[in-house]
Amino acid sequence: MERRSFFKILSSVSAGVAASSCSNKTDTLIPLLVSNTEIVPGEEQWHPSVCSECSAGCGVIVRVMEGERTVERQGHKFRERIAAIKKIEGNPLDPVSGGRLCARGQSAVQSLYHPDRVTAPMRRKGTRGTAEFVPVSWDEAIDAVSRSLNIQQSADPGKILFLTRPESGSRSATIQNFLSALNAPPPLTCSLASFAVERKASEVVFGWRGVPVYNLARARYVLGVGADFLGGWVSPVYYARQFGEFRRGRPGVRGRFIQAESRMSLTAASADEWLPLLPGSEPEFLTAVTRLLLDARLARDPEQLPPAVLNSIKSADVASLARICGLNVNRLERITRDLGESDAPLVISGASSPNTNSLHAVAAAHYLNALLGNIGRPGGILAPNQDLSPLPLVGSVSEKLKASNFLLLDYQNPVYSLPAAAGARETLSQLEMIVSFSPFIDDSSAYADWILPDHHALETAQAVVPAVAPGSAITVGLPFIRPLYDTRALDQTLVAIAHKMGKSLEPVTPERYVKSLLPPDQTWDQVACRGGLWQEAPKPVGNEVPRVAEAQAAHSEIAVSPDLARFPFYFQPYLSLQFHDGSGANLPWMQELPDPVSSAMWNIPVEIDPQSAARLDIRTGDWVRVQSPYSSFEAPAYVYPAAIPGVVSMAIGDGHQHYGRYASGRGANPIEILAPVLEPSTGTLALGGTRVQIARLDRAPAGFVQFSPRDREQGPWGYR
Amino acid sequence: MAIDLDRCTGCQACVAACHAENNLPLSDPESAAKGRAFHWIRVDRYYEGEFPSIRVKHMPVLCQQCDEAPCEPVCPVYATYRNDEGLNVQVYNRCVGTRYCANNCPYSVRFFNWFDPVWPEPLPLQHNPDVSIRMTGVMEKCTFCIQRIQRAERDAASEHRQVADGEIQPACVQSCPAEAMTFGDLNDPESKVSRLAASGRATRLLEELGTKSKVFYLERSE
Amino acid sequence: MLRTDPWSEGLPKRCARITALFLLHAALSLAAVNQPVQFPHNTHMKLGLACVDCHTGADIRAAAGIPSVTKCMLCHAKLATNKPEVKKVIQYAQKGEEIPWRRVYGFSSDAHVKFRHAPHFEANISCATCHGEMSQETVAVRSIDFTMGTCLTCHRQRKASQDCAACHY
Amino acid sequence: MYLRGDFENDHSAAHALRQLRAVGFTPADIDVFSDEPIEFPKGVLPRPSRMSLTVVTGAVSFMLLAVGFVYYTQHNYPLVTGGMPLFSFWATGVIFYELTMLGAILTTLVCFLWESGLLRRSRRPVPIIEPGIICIRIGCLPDQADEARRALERAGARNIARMEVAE
Amino acid sequence: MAAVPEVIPYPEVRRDLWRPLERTGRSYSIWVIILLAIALWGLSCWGYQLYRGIGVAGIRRPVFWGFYLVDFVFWIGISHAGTLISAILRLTDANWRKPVTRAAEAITVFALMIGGLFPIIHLGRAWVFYWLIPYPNSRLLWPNFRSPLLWDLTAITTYLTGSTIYLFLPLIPDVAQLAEHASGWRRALYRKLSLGWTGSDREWHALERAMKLMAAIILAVAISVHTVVAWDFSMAIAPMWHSTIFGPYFVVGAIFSGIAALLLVMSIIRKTLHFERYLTPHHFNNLAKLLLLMSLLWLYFTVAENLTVWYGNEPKEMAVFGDRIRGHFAPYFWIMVVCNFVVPFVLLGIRRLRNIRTATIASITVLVGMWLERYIIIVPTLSMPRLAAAWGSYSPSWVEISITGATFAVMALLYLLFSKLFPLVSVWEFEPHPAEQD
Repeated sequence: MERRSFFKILSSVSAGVAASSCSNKTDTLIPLLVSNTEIVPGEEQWHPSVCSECSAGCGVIVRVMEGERTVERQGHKFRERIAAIKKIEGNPLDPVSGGRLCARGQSAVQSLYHPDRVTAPMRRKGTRGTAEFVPVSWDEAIDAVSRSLNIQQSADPGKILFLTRPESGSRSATIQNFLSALNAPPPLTCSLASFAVERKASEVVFGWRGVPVYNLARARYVLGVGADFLGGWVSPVYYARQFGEFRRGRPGVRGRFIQAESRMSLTAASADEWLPLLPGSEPEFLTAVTRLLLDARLARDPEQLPPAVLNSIKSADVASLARICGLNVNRLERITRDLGESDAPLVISGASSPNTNSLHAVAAAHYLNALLGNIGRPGGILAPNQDLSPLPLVGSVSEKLKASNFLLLDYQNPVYSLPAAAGARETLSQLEMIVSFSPFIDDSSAYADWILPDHHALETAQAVVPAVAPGSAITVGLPFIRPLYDTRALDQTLVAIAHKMGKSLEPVTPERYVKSLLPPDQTWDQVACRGGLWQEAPKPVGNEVPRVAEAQAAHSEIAVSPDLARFPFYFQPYLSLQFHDGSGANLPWMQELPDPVSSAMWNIPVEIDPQSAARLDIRTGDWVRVQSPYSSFEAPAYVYPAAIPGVVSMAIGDGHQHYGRYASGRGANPIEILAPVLEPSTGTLALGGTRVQIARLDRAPAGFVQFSPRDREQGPWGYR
Repeated sequence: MAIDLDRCTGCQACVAACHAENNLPLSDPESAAKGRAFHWIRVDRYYEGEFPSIRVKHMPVLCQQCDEAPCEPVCPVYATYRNDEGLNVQVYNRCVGTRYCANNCPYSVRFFNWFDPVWPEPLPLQHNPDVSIRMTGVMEKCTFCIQRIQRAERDAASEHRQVADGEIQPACVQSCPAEAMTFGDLNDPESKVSRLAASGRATRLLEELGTKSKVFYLERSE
Repeated sequence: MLRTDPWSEGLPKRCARITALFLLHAALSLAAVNQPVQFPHNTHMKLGLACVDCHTGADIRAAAGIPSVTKCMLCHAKLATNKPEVKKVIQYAQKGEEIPWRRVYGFSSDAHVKFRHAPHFEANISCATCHGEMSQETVAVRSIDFTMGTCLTCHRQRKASQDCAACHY
Repeated sequence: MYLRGDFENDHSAAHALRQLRAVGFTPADIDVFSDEPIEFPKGVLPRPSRMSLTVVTGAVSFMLLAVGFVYYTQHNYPLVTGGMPLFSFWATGVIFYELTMLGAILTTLVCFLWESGLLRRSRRPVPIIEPGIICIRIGCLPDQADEARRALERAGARNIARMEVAE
Repeated sequence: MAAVPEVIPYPEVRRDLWRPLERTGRSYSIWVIILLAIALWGLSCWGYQLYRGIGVAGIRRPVFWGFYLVDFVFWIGISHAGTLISAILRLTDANWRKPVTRAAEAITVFALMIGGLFPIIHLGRAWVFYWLIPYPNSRLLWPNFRSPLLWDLTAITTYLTGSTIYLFLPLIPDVAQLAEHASGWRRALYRKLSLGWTGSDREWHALERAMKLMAAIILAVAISVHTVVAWDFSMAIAPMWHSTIFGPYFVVGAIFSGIAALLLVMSIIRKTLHFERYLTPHHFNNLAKLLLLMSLLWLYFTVAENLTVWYGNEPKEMAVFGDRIRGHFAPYFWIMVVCNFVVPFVLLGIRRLRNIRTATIASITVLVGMWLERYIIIVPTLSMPRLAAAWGSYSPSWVEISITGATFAVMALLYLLFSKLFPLVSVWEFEPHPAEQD
């Protein structure tokens, strides 16, 4: 069903719902004074907005009803009735979410009402990193920040570094305008969820900007390689919806799905067959499959490929490639045959944990798709939602950090998302000035001199371009509740700073952002009421397949710590659905959501295969030390029956020093011990590729909680 | 309700949706370690076979709303019973907390309030006013989002019409990205859920116990 | 988090709550005296006003609602402005504040009751059934004690649902 | 008036009782007091009892009451049970059984109190007896007293005395 | 077999048996104070639990029932000591019972009081326990008579009523005698309790008849009570609970633990109150033989229960079975077997070893074993429900342990107080009957 009814009760575009100002002592009940003009007790309103928990940009609708909060006014505690957000659901009109929403998106309401939000602008009190701040007034904060920014700008604007989220939309447009007004370099991102490799590959191979769209729903045989698209990859809600369609959405047709991945991810778990690839062997695997496809004469359009690529594939030796992947050639042959013979084959490839050769892998998958003739076709790869404004760049953040003087942090946490070896902590404590816009004091904001807290996404106006959408899409969210605290939207803050510095800066409002793209038959009000501007994908054009270009040959060397004897395990941190790049860790719902793999709650374990665990005398719940050549951490172990022997994985999320009461000091940060090695073409941190050693600690097996400790359906006493 | 295990990806969107809708108490590491975390719907995961031919089975389990529910007759005070619509109702204010029902639930989907739940300010702003905040000492469980059912029925009644198939969606069903869950009236043979339940793929969890549960699992067959 | 202050909950609180229930009747009639404005219901009803004119939610919504001070000012901007009680209302309106009325009716949270006015209104149950004959009273006092017996008796008589889940969920 | 005769063992007491019965005293006139229960041969001092029958009656009536009560309560608030029977005989069988037994127990207690005479506080005099002594008390009209006294003597009573009604 | 007991003159019997009532030693006061302290500690633990919520106990999902229910079943089991044994012996006219019955019946009443408390202690909202009682209320809501918990309630109520009466009736003559000899408040108390007992033959007749009837009734009730307690479990469809054998199994276990408790109490009484002449090796010998018999019966039922499960090989039951026999609960299980079977069998089965001391040792191990048996029955099943994903573990909290410990103290305390008020061996029944000695 569609939530048609929400049209009736949509917010008017401009008016937020005002909060009532009735007041009384806490100990007496307050009558429901708010009436027709305001929020009605027991009555719900639904307002469209956009989810900002990840860059997928799902359109959401938000349920608003009356709520009660305690405020202090003139020394007295009052209970105040305000319009409060009760629930977030997907916007049924939005082509990305289609009315659905992932666990993380639904928890956004907890970050809004998080008890540890920054409630007012703050100035650093203690030394950097201690997270001691004193609240100040906005005027004071903006004065001070703009003064020192002015000094920096006139000295060397190139040393201003703005770190922001890897998303494009009105907000990032404002940031870019701000930086260009300052003659500062464009913003960077250090998020682990930037998917720069996928973007780069599609740019190199197809000349597209953005992550290509896989039309899973209409494919019949899908080979996934390295992309955990049902888990923490690009747009989980969109692909989960597509997956449902793919499986059982078409009468009589059930899509068949093979996943080749170095970890049994959520995606691999949903596959009909999982090919356990050795980490970093995705290019080899794809080359082997391509070669077999060519050999079986199942390639539909070999001429598509650049000759150099074709030649290199033809010269590949399947047997040795298969050995590198750790797979059986017969199995590869069978899968290749099925893939080639299918009506609508599709290869979905990505780098859930990027390796140094990931670009090569994704490009190889694009070539394979080209051979299968599904570029731009239904059930194939579709052109991406073209980025309407440039995304923040990715690349060697740690070096740029070192080279800069003035750092502005917009929900970015370099201390957390860079390896310890990259020295972010040291750099941050030496920087001249750090300003954070984050509404939470996270590991990096703890180093900030000033915190100018941003509104929560649900309190602010923004237009977001979803990372993946069929056709062109902009999702719009407008505020409909009063900000809970004395916070300010980032664009207002930036404009205020710019004005103080004597620069003219106009914020890019969602209205401005959308208006230039409005088709003649739609108005801004319509867009605002619907929650976005969505247009059908341009029809795939017959034979006009995009140019397939040759990717630079990327090297296949993945082991960056070659001391195999000392560091026998391959370590691969991954983006989980709950914590994503680690930013979900402060939400109690996410912490208590059992991990899909280990069922762990409140503490992320290290996944280790049963064989190695037996060898090292490790049992589930034991604490282990994971040691890389650079650093080490301690975490509980989970003996994962589906882990590839010798491959140790861990979800990113825990290990924050500062991130609110639910995340601070909890668990370990797997990124910390990584080698500071980047994927060469994009500068993305290579999550995979670090080797580690593991040892059991003689600590009491406490602190590891599983919701369902048992992972086999049968008891251990099956038969006698 | 019908749950298509072939569509289910185990993403647990349903779990979060349930928490948001039904004011489930927050756990903390200590209480979670004591087995006192609340998940009215949970995604059971089982591994089958050994590496490399290992498979994962994800199975959302919520109150099965049995027609012949083992939890009902054992309650000494009628705090749980089956109403006319076939829902297993838990009446919080009648419950005295014997926890017998929870022992007798073969699906282990009943949860007990060991303490009064506490949320730090301002998290209570998120509470759904349509759903009670349960106090200490009472049992609770999935209600199939009875507040949504009642709302839809009231809306339909005031508009003098029948509730349409698919109009009522519990929070978990509403949130499921893969649309693995279908909710509807099993008494209506034309409803989508009835058709799914009648399809060959449908089984019920622990059917051998004869609980006549009303959640049908569509097998993940090829 | 869940680790609560042990002294803030528990039996004494509950005992207090039960005691409070017993004292509710008396306390609430006292509350009437404590209302910030001595609103005379009878005077207004004599003027021909109906309940739902001010309590606008009673017929269509869950909550009957208490009118905002702006609603009072619709009339009292001009009418009877010299009366002392009306002056109070005007003062509130001028300050832009709502009148902090004290609650007269309601259920304790332990009762887990989800009461909606609208279905009762649709069933042609007069307001006086539960709220007393307000045309005879001035300041609202709790004239009828709501126990489950009260609700059930009426539900039985009118053959309304006796399903627990009709009200408790 | 009442007479008492003390005996040292139950043989002589039984003898005395036979003598008394022979001269026309009925068991209702006679009471035997002792520190411990004494068994007399059959027919010496018959004490007919309807205790067993009463207890059975009490038990049955309690069961009926229980059935009625359960039936009444379950129909008194006809809870919505979605098709389950409101009143289930077998499932409540244990209740009936227990209440039947409770009935039996209570009737036994009542019967005991009744038959033992503890409920009917009489104003008859109670002899104070030494340990091991069996005392026979005869309620008789003044003109029968001599006959009774003789009967007691014949049986070898250690001590025969007249007892006064306590005020 | 036993030698003909000496015939003790009646005044001496009275003096001996009444002595504890008259003289209070120092150790008695010390014990009362210690036990009272433990009991008060338990009470304050319960208060704390009411105050904070039942969560202070260690119970958790899926083990929703823990120590409290174990204690409940255990104490109800102990309560069978008395009544059942004395009823059986009374019905079979076993004369050696006479010095034993009072002690046994007192155990019954106190153990029942304690056992009956546990379902209330374990309630999530103990302050509304009266909702289980059918009383007319404004809502006209009645309890659900189909629930085994309500069966429990009626059964325990009946049993408590019955066993109190059963204890009280034969106490009347003793009390009447005491009333003559006591003074002060004791006299008033005994007067009241004696109901005006005169010692007439009508009273004796009525008493004897009533006792015969009561013995029969109480026997039926006692068996039903523990059957119903067993049905609390076997009515549930949890693996290894849903068993037809549970009724008799629990009854046997109850009698077993009851005899053990009786033996223990008797040997303590014998030692501390110097009742050597009244509680003779003869009594201990007989009871020990009974204990041995029950041990064998218990073994039979245990084997029957487990063998069928093992042979049936139903996976959900095998999980519980395996964990009991070989897994996490195996230590408890095997300790239980040793305590309940091996020790009594060796100590009591070998005639040369059978004496008061060994009988006492065996009864202690049996009590431990039977407590473990209840634990083994309740906890493994709950921690391994049908869906493996919900499996969990259980460990008691200090609150549960405190309350459990306190109930033992309460039992001892009640017994101490009882021994101060009433003779622990029935005086009128103990009169020497040389003709009837066996």
